[in-house]
Amino acid sequence: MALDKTDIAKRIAQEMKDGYYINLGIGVPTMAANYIPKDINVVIHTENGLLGMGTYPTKDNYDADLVNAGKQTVTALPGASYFDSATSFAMIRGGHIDLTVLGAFEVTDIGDIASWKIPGSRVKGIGGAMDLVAAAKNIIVAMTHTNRKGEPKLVKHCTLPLTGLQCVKMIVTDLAVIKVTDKGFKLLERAPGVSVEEIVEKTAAPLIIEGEIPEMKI
Amino acid sequence: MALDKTDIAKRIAQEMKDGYYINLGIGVPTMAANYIPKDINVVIHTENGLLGMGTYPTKDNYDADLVNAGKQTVTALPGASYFDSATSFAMIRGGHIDLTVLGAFEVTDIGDIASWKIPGSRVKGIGGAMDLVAAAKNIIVAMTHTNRKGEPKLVKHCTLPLTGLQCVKMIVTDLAVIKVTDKGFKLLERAPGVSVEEIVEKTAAPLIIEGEIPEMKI
Amino acid sequence: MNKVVNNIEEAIKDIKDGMTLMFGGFGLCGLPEKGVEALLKSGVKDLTCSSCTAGIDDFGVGLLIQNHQIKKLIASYIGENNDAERRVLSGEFELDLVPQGTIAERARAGGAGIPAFYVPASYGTEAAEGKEVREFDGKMYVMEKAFQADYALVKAWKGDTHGNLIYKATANNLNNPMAMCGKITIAEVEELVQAGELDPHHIHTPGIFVQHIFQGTDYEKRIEFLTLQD
Amino acid sequence: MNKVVNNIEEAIKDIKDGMTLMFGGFGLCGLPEKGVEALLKSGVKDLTCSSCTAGIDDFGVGLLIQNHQIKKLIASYIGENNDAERRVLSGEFELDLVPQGTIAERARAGGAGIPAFYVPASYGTEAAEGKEVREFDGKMYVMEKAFQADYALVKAWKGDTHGNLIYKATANNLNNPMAMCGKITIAEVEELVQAGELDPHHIHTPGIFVQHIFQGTDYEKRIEFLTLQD
Repeated sequence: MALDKTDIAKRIAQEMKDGYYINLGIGVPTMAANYIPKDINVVIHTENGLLGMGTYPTKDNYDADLVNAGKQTVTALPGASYFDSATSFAMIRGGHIDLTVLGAFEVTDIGDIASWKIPGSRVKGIGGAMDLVAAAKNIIVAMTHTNRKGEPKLVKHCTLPLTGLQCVKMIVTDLAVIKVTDKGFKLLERAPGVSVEEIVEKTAAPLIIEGEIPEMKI
Repeated sequence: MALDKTDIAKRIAQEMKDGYYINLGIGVPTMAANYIPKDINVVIHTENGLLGMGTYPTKDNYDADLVNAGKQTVTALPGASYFDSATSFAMIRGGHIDLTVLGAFEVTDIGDIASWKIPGSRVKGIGGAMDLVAAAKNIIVAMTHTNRKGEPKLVKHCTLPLTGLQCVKMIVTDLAVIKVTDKGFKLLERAPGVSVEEIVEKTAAPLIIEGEIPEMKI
Repeated sequence: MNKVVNNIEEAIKDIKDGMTLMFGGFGLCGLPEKGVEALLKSGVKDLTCSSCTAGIDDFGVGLLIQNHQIKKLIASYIGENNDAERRVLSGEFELDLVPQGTIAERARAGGAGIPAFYVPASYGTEAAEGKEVREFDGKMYVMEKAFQADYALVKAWKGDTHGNLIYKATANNLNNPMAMCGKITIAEVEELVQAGELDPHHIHTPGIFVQHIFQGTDYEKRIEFLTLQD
Repeated sequence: MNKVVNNIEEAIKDIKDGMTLMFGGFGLCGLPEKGVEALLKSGVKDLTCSSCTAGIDDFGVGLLIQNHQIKKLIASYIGENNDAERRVLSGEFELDLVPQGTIAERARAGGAGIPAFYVPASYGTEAAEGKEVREFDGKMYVMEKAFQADYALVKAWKGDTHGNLIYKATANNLNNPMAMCGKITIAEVEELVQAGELDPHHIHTPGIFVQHIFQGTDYEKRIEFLTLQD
């Protein structure tokens, strides 16, 4: 059965390691903060100017001056620091973020990503995505395996405007965990009950499949 | 009579205007801080990371962590701020300093300055001088009119390694106040009792002399 | 060294049609509310502006678009403002989309006397079209130029009569970089104190970057997404 | 997220011959004293170092020169160190003199993922020899490249277990920019506290730039020129 958003977030959280500085994009990536393994310490970076992002506030302690990159009210944890956007993006471009998780429309088997614009559709903008994909050491994409029309989002070439080139290292979808290797997409795990055949069928680029493909443990 | 160092410092202080941010080089320029006109407010910038430098401390309140660009102990005035060197030189390069005063070995009549190196002599270094002369709006040089050998320091071409090009706006020496104009050096004032002829003789570049040259008022 | 003006109207009186204005704030967080309000009333037009976002339909920098005062906006994201989106699609104003970190760095560079610099962000994308690219150590970069701004409008939590500013939490964002790059920077603060009342170690924007400062009142500080724990 | 090491020896144990090291401090102000001491004892050599100055003859980064551990020093000024001056004239080590602001910006750029940038400083001087120059808006600039450092050694007033740092007065200077550019940054602090004890508004160097931190003892904090009021 395909994973729901919560399960994708849970699977992503498994990629977090002790001591990591992590930037989580809007949506499912942000949800992963709820499932950080209990035995590790990580620091969540939000690019508008905070290291050490905590949970959402309660109705008694929210503050209009304390928001995340999605403009949601948040809190700060002990050990947090605030800084301006120039310093915040210095952290990103300078390679100080260990893990970045973001959504995407399309990802290619060399790690190109399209995530910010659908021509003829809405004009939203770039935000911090181009900075993040250009410089983070480890970029994981969280997305559905196919779009609303059922078309594959893991492709050979992006048809949509690019966000960055050769940067995505791993993709976690509702159907599979796929690594971007020197030789292309490599299937690592499949969603519980989802067949390798279904994943192959819904992926528009060759998939390296070696041995038995285990089910994800959520 | 030629001015002494104190008088040069006093004359320089007359160039300070209300609201100015001022950077004073080591030596005579720093002494000018003692003669800031009483009716104006200025802020002294020291490029190692302080806006709002005050007097030297007393023996009871000095602090090894609070020094000026000459590594002398100083104090901070109300309204001061501390910052790192990247921000400090952003202020300089970004043109936020209204007045810079520094010493020099040679100045040309188009405003080139040599102030940091005498080949074959000692190796000291550059410090912040090249940053300051490259970007400050208003650069005044404080120096003796001639060097120890009696040779002119206001020249047509620098013989010593340059600190910056076409940047000096005014020179205050022990003998004269000279402006660097589009047409070259212009004599504005002479030291009390010093003749125009002496100044001309000790200046190795043409001097524009218009009308009566007043004595400096110290 | 008293930079205090009585109100925003006094601070903006020399802003003229066609000028370039920079705004601090990230969406509505840290927005110079009084500045936007006063510019709306002033009717000044043909502005080139830069702001991280266009705010939302009925609050923020986008109101100046709605009021036909902006001819070009340099921003990183306008996704929360449907009105601005319609107007850009209809060609009512020009939108120059730039990565968020690039906006911040271009603002800082403008204030720091650095005319241009290289960043990896946007290389190979349409956001880099028309920009120089160059390789350093085997990686490709895009050359970005510093902002030059006639005015910057920023908002801080506390400020003093010397123009020193302290921001609260994540309300610093683009305020400090934009303050650096304004030829004239107008700071509005929630609390204005005398020089000497702020600890010099705690200053986020040194006063040298600020020309006018005043204490604003009745800040709305609207929240884009009030998100609470379950 | 506990970055605390027991002592400087533990922090520097992986520093090897030939590495590039950056030092915070301006002369002796804000000098990472414990770091210099431990490097002297370690005997690591053929280092390329950057520091604002070389300290004085018998204190500061210059001691590593005296001890033949530095093959190249990138600095802006060595005027207070006669020993270093003699050694550079005799060719014992290579001195690369750079404007002070350029050192700071190259360090920041190294930490900020900006491989190169342009500054007006040093244009037309011998300090710009061999460097690219370029015109922007009618003015000439020099292209400067970012520092890349294996290690940065910095010293702060207060720090916490997450590596957040606060400097006292003018002891920040190059410490923050150098901290940004170290692949591994070692911070020594006068007072080390638990994460949460420092106000997040007051942090000068966010912990993300610091890998190892420890509390030093017996700081000498020597003053180059103790200058008192008459």
